[in-house]
Amino acid sequence: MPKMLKAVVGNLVTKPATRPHPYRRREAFARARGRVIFDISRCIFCGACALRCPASAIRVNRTERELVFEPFRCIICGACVDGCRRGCAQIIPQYHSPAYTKPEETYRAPIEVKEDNQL
Amino acid sequence: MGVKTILPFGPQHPVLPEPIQLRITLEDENIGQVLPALGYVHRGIEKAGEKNDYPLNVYLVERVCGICSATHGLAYCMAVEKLLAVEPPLRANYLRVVWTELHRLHSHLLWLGLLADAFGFESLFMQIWRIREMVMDALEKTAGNRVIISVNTIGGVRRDLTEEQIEETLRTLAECEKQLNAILPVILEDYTVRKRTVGKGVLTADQALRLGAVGPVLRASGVAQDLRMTGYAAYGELGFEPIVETAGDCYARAVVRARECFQTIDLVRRALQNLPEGDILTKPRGNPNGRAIVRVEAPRGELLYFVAGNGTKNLERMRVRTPTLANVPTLLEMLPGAEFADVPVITLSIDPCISCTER
Amino acid sequence: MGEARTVHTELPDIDNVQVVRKEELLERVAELASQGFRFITTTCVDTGEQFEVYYHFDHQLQMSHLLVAVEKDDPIPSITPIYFSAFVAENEMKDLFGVKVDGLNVDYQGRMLVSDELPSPPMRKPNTRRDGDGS
Amino acid sequence: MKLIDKARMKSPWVLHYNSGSCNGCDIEIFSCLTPMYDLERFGIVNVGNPKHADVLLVTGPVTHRGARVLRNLYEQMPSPKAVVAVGTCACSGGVFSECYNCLGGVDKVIPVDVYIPGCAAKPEAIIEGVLMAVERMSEHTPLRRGK
Repeated sequence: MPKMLKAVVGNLVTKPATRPHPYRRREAFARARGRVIFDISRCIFCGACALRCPASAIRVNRTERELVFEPFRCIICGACVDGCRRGCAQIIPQYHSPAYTKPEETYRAPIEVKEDNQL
Repeated sequence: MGVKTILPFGPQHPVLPEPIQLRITLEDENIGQVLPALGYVHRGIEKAGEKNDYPLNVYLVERVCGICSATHGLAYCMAVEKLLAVEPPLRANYLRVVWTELHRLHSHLLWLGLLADAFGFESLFMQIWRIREMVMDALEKTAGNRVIISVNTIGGVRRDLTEEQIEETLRTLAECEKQLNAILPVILEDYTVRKRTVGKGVLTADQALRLGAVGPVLRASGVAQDLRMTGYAAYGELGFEPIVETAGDCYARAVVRARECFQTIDLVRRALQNLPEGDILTKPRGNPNGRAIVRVEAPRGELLYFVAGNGTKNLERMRVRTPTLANVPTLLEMLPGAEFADVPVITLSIDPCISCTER
Repeated sequence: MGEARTVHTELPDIDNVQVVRKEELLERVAELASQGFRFITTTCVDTGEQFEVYYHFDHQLQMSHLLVAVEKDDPIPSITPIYFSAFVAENEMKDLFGVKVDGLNVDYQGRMLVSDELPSPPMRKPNTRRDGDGS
Repeated sequence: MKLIDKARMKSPWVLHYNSGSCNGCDIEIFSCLTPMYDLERFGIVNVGNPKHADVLLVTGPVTHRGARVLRNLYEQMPSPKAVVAVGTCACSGGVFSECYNCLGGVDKVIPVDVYIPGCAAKPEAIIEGVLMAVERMSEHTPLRRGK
C-alpha cells in the first residue's frame, strides 16, 4: 500500500482527469467517426451505399429519387462513404445525440430542371 | 459432509458484466461441481456470415466482440486474403500490428481494472481505467472510434497514419508506460492482491494442454505458446518472444497480462518507428474459393477462423473459434475444491468474454 | 462412406488434413492425444448431402486436422472420453447443425446456445441428395 | 412524496444489463463510471440489484434467452422507472437485426424511453442519454405511477 501513496498524493495535487462533459463539450477528434450525413444535392441514387451497408440502414428508391436513412440502425462503419463515388455520404466527427424516439431521415432530391420543363 | 446446494451464479450478477450462468453445486462453502449455462448472448453470427457478401462480413465479425474487435477483423481479412491470394502491402501489415496491439493493451488494462474491482480495490480500478482512457483516446485519434475501430479491410487497412499522429501516439505510449510503471507494481506486490490470488485456481501445464487452454491462461502455466511467434502480419519482422510464468495460478495470470502490457507498448513503438512507406491497400479481385484456416493471437488467446468459399460472393461456411470458448472447460477444473468467495476471482482470471464465446 | 472432399487441387486448401472413417476416429484421436496434441475445436460443414466434420489439433503451433464425413442422420462418436474439453465444441455442432453425437459427457440436448423458441437446428441446410430419404 | 421524487432525481441509480451485445457498449458504460467521465458527479450509482434501480441501461440486440431475463428485470424494478437503450444494437438490432436468435431491439420487449445510437455508443452520448432519461422520469412521474 505505501507504493500507492505516491500516486494518491499525486492525484491530490494534479488537476482532475474528469472531462466535465455536458457543461463543457469536448471538441471531437478530427478523424473520429461520429455520424453519417448525406449531401443529397450530389446524390445520383445509384444505391451503392445501400448495397454496402452491413446493417441495411439505407434504402434508396431510384424511381422516387428518395434516400431513407435510419440513423438508429447505422453502425457508423463508413462502408457507405467508401462506396460513394459522388461524395454524397459523409462522416462527421460529431456523434448523433440521444433521442426519445428513433425517426428515419428522408432525403429527397431537389426538383430538377427537367421536371420543371414537364410541369 | 455438508448439505449440498445448487447455486446459480448469474446471468445478471454485479461481478459479471456479461450474462453467463454457472450452476455451482456447493457443499457448505466448498464447490463441488460446476456447469456453465450459455446462450444468453448467442446471436448467430456464423449463419449471418453466410448470408452476407464477403466484404460486408468484416463489419459483422468485428462485432463478435467489442473488446478484441480489431483481432477478429484481422483474422477474417487474413483468411479471405488467403483464399483470394492477395498479399497486403508491408505498411498495412505494420499498421495492423499497431492497432491490434493497441487493442490488446486496452483489453489487458480493462481486465486488470476489473480484477482490482473484484477484490474491492476500487482506487486501483479507477487508476488503471484512467490510464486506459489514454489508450482509448489514441485509438479514437488514429482509427476514428473508441472501441470498434473498423480499420481492417480485405487487402490492407482503411486508414493511414500521418507523421503527426505517429508522434502523438508515441508520446501517449511513453506517458502510459510511465504511469503503468507506477501502478502495476502495486497490483503485483500488494499484500491483499497476493492473498487473494496466489495459489488460487491452479492449473498445471499438463492440465492446461489437455483442457485446451489458450492465451495468457496457457502461458501462465508455463507453456510458451503464442501465435505471434508464427510471424503473421508484421510480427515476423518485429521479432517476438512470448511471456511465460510457471505457477499457473490466478496471480501468474495477472503477472502475464501485466508484463504483456509493457511488451505491447514496446511492439507498438517499434512498429511505429519502423513503419515502412508505401500503399496501404491491395485491391482484392474475384470471389473466394477454397478453404482456409487462420489463427491469430487475440488478447485472450488463440482465435481461429475457418473460411470456406465456393466462388460466389457469399461464403459457404464461416467458423469462428474464440479463445474464451477454449478456456471455459478450464473453469470446470479450477473451480471444484475452491471456496465460494473465490468464484469471482477465478472466473475473472480466464478473462471471460461471453459475447466471443457464443457469437 | 466415399471420399469426403471434392475440392479441386488448384484451389487454396487446408494443409495436413487426414480423411478418416468415423469408425476409426476415436483411435486416431487417441493417437494424437498420446503424441501431446492440444485439441482446438471441431468445425462442421453442411455440404447439403452430408456433414463434413473437421477436428483441429495443435502441437507446437503446427496444426493437424482430421476429417470425417457422415450422413446427416448417422451418429458420430464423441471424443470427450479422450479430450474432456471437446464437449463445448460438440454440443455446439449439435445445437447448430443437429449432428448426432454419441456419448457426450455433458449433454445440453441441443439447447446449449440455441433457445427453445427455435424449432430446428438453425444452420442445417435442406438435404440435397437426390436419393435423400432423410428430412 | 415530493421530497422522495426530488431525491430520486438528484441521485438516480442505474442497473446495467447486457442482452447479447458485443461488449463494446458495456465497456463504454464502465468507462462512464471511471474518472475520465465520472457519472457519479450526477449522483448516478451503478447497482447490481434491480429493486434498487431507477434507470435500466440495456445493451445488445436482445437474444431470445436474454429477453426473458430482461423482462424479468424490468418487472422487478420499482416505478417510476426509465429504460435507456444503449447503442445501435439496442435501438434497432444494427448488424444483428437479421440474425436468427435476435429479436432486434429492446423496444420489442419492454418500452424504451431514450435511444442512444452509436456503435459503440460514446461515453458522452451515454451521459447525455441517462440525464435525458432522468429528466423524462421527473416529468412523467405521476403518469407512470398511475395517478
